[in-house]
Amino acid sequence: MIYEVEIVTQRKVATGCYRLEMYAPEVAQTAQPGQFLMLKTSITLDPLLRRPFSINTVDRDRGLVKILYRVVGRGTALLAGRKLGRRLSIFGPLGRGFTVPANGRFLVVAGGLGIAPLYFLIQRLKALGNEVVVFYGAQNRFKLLLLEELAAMRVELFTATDNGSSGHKGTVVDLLRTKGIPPADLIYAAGPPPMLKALAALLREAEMPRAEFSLEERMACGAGACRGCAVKVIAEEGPVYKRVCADGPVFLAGEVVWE
Amino acid sequence: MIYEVEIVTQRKVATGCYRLEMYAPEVAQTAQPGQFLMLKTSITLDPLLRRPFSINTVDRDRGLVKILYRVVGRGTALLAGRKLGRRLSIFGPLGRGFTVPANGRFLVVAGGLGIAPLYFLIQRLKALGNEVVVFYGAQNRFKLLLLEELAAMRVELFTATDNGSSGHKGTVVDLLRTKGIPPADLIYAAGPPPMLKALAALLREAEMPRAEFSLEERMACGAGACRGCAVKVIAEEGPVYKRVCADGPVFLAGEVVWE
Amino acid sequence: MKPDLEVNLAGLRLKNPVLTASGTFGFGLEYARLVDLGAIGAVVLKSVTLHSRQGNPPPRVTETPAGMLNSIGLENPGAPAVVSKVVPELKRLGVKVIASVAGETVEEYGEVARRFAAAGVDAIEVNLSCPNVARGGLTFGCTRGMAAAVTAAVRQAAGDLPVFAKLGVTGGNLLEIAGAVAEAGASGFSLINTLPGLAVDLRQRRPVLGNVTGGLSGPAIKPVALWAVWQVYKAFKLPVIGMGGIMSTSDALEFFLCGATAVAVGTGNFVNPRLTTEIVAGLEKALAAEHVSDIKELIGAAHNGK
Amino acid sequence: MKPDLEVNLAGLRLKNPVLTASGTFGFGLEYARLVDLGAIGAVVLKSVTLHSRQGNPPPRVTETPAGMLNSIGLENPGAPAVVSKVVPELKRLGVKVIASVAGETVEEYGEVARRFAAAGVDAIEVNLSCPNVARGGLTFGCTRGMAAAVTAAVRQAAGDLPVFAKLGVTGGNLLEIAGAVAEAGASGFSLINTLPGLAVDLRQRRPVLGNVTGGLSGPAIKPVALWAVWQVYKAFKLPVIGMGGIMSTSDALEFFLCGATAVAVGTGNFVNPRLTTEIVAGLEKALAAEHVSDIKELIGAAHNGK
Ligand SMILES: Cc1cc2nc3c(=O)[nH]c(=O)nc-3n(C[C@H](O)[C@H](O)[C@H](O)COP(=O)(O)OP(=O)(O)OC[C@H]3O[C@@H](n4cnc5c(N)ncnc54)[C@H](O)[C@@H]3O)c2cc1C
Ligand SMILES: Cc1cc2nc3c(=O)[nH]c(=O)nc-3n(C[C@H](O)[C@H](O)[C@H](O)COP(=O)(O)OP(=O)(O)OC[C@H]3O[C@@H](n4cnc5c(N)ncnc54)[C@H](O)[C@@H]3O)c2cc1C
Ligand SMILES: Cc1cc2nc3c(=O)[nH]c(=O)nc-3n(C[C@H](O)[C@H](O)[C@H](O)COP(=O)(O)O)c2cc1C
Ligand SMILES: Cc1cc2nc3c(=O)[nH]c(=O)nc-3n(C[C@H](O)[C@H](O)[C@H](O)COP(=O)(O)O)c2cc1C
Ligand code: FES
Ligand code: FES
Repeated sequence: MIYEVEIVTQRKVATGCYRLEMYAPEVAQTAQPGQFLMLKTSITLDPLLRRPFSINTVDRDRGLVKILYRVVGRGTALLAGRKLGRRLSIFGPLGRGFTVPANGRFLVVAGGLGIAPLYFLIQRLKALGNEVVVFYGAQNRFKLLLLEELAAMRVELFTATDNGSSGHKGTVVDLLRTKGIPPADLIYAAGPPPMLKALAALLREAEMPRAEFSLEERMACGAGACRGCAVKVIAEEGPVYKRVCADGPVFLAGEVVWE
Repeated sequence: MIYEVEIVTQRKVATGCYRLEMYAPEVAQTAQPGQFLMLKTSITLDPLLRRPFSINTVDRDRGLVKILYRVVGRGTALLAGRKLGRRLSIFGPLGRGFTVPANGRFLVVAGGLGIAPLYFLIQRLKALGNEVVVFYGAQNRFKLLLLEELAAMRVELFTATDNGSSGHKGTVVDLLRTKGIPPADLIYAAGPPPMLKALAALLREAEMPRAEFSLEERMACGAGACRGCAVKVIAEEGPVYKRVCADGPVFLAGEVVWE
Repeated sequence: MKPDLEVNLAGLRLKNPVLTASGTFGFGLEYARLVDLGAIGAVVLKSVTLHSRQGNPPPRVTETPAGMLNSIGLENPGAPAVVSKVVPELKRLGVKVIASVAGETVEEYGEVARRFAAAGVDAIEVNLSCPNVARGGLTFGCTRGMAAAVTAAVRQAAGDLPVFAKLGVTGGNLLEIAGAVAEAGASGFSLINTLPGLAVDLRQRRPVLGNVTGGLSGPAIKPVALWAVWQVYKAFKLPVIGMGGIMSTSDALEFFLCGATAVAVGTGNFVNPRLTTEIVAGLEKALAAEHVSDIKELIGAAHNGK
Repeated sequence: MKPDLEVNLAGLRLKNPVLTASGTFGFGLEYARLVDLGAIGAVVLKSVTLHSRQGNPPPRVTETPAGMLNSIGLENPGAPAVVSKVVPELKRLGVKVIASVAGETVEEYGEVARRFAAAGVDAIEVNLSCPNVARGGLTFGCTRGMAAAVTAAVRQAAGDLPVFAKLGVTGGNLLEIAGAVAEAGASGFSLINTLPGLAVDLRQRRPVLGNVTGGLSGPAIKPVALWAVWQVYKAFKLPVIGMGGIMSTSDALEFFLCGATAVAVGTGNFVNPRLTTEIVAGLEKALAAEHVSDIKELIGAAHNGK
């Protein structure tokens, strides 16, 4: 679960966004869509804690694992400056990922970097021969990542951008509301909290079936021990705090208490 | 006094020892032998404080400044890993350096990395056409640095190593004691505290003339403000603490209270 | 020859002096797949109250320079659940268990300690940093009187078990409080709990943590922890479990030299879940390299002549 | 339009709210060649006692994770020298001067304050972290009684000048001590002084500092400092000078949001001697960017609704 791995490639995929590939055969072997890694971004005591990143895709045969990330603070800035061949300490795969049914029709809703875990999911769903519709929103067209890769997988793709530079002008939830939610056996989503909250509201209105959302919360251990990554969900006994890292990061949209 | 400079070259000169050259024309212009720089070794908050390094030599015409250092902890380790072309924040030149008389006969006693500031001094003394005798001790012959450069300056050089792999077997102070202290108008020394202490004792015994020693002490500000770098010296009013960074780092051997 | 790492913590014999710090290793079982629990000197459980507690609203953790803040808020399933589900499982795995007891009243502390003692744990740690509801949120560790009352109640409930009073360094005078709990029957001290702290979300112009304030841990506080261990070791004859910012074998050695009989790894577990067992191995290596045959030679060794 | 950075610190009007922290900027003159002293809100002098003091044996400073320890030991040339040589020179340069007074007895504090007041400084800061010789080294800031006595003595000696009580967070209860000094006449608070700490030299198996223990400062303690400012701002109506680990404009803003009316840069000066003036410029830029016309709008703003 804890490995010192080598950075194989690191590519800038948009302003401030990078895709980093590492050689981590054990992780590549066992990782499931929706799971994540805790990465150490520094060799000094500052930044101190590991940072969580979704597994963006794996190449089992070649033992490769990719993450897709945006520079938002010191840890990600240090990561972006890491040289190829340098060693990186990773901990994972962690968490409970998405359900991947053998067959069905699926809707995937991605907002911004939410595409990171969903891309891996889409790959798996398509590999099983399923029909996948993807709604994907971002600030502008330059921030819509992995479009070529998605096209190559022949998913049905609808995009939305805040400034209308690609697809619908507005949020991805607006787009869904406008176009109507396509029929699906299961809905998946990942993205910034306001988007997930709005999507959950829309799905509730539409009385749509099960939806699996990947959530984010600040983490310390990533292993279910510290109880730092609390999210409020409705359980049988009422609202309780669950751990994003160990009980999630994937939760049912309907069980999350949006605050 | 505070500059963001570029690393021009960085060479490993022995196991764990590096010579780093930076483009810092203002420093190159004004620096005097015995002065030092405070360098920031990290871009994060750990390590936090600047580290002091003697100015090893300057090239006024090309605006270059060199330091010679040994990796002993985290700061120096990070420095050794710095890539060429990277920016480095330096503060200096700081402190009061050695006296550089226009003419005379001089004895220079270096122990280990003590050669760093003394090399610059020897250059200046030789440039003025003076006669300079150098006694230089280190653990073993691989740790005797800048030997070729010293030879090129045609100084009279006597070496000592702990294991006898070059020159006298023993410390440089033993060597001086054995060979006898050559006649000199002024003696200079830099090196580890035990060596300086032993040398001071020898000079006292020998009733030798003025000697200038470069001292080291842990520093915070390097600018005379924090009073962190205290060294006890005998003043008219009795023993007082002086600041290595601002009152030194060069002190008269006779005034230092060796504890 | 392998150096001897065995220590005696007020009667509790440990095969090595490396523990987990309360709240940073869950109930141990969370790490069972990843860490050889049997190789750790003892597992100190997360603090437990009598009834289950939900804890504080998120965000509950945030990073600070060389440290972190947490405001978990004593989330735990309550003593009955831990006593029936966790303790037997740990014992089955051959793990030495130190229960950390918490409460809102003196009586609650005593009751929780009684249940853990009955369940057969190996020692009790008293988390004195809980707010006293009767005193409007002032923590029990803040005054001599409250600290002594809680310690005495736990001491009585714990039977023959060693009782370690866990102290912070704010709120009151460390040596005064330590003296009071020693008199009240503490077998030793756990030093230090987190420091109070706050982080600001500049963009939103409000505190980062849902609970506004939290506890500061990690390397940032190591100098304060070493100071506390030094002071308490010098003033009292009782054993100390030292903690605060231990990230390496060297850090652990610093605590022993200052007077700790054992050390606990807290925040370090988050960065490296195997840090405890790596420190055990690291101590063996470091002692062998320095020809120290017994870790006990190092305990308090930095006090020589001071 | 340029944002308004002027603040009123208990009657002391400053053109900007960025000060130097006592002991980290010498007597200002050490930095005169390097820093535009006139651009700093006010220079807080190194703590001064009545008679000159030699300070502690070296080593006096050492680095810790994201922080540093110092045990300078109040080395200073004594009040008469500072009053005659330093204060007039700073006034000549147009610098606002806050004198930091220290002493071993209540009377000494009063006498030092009297001399500085007579010399025409702009305000007095009372360094309550000095050991009380009459109480065997317990610092004056440890108990309500001693803290109040010192503050009252300085208050009386200072005439009309604002008096800021500088507190630490260990040794006693922060809010209790703050309440006591407020009652004794403090015009405001300086928060926080260093935390107690110790570092170990593993190789030599002894404390690094010649004085064994020292004071912890720098980014490591920032969360604790923000907590202290938050608590004291909430509990009292008096202005607070906030400090502890300020290394950037963002750090300074965090202190304003928690309730500081002014901030002081300490350890940060060592890393970047021009940090104070850079923060002044940085505040202007940040406020303009966020359309905040007056820094006073931000003071305590993070408390909204908490
Ligand atoms: C399960 C999980 C999966 C994630 N997957 C990805 C991913 O695939 N790609 C990606 O770019 N990012 C992902 N994130 C977010 C990523 O972890 C943060 O962006 C990263 O930790 C920021 O580190 P930093 O040091 O650069 O920023 P910091 O300096 O620590 O903080 C900068 C800002 O980032 C935000 N932030 C910090 N930590 C977190 C956190 N744990 N969760 C959410 N926001 C945070 C805060 O608002 C803060 O203001 C994921 C987070 C979680 C919990
Ligand atoms: C005026 C002056 C000039 C110097 N010139 C040189 C030079 O030209 N070349 C060179 O290699 N070194 C020089 N030094 C020593 C150099 O500053 C230290 O080696 C460096 O600061 C260590 O940083 P670090 O982070 O690697 O080690 P740290 O991790 O900080 O400490 C490692 C060990 O180094 C020692 N150390 C730390 N700081 C100092 C210090 N300020 N002075 C002495 N010992 C220290 C301590 O014993 C410590 O155990 C000089 C020091 C001074 C005061
Ligand atoms: C997330 C977290 C939770 C903690 N929970 C508890 C607790 O429940 N009881 C307790 O006594 N201490 C608790 N602590 C304090 C630690 O046990 C330890 O005293 C402190 O973190 C200092 O050690 P460290 O710097 O190695 O983390 C907690 C610390 C952290 C970081
Ligand atoms: C080297 C040094 C010397 C100090 N001397 C004093 C002093 O004489 N009087 C005082 O009140 N505080 C003194 N302090 C404490 C600082 O004024 C400040 O309160 C503390 O360092 C926290 O701020 P910082 O983290 O920005 O350094 C000193 C701090 C340092 C680092
Ligand atoms: S991050 Fe520790 S429990 Fe989730
Ligand atoms: S290092 Fe601050 S006075 Fe010398």
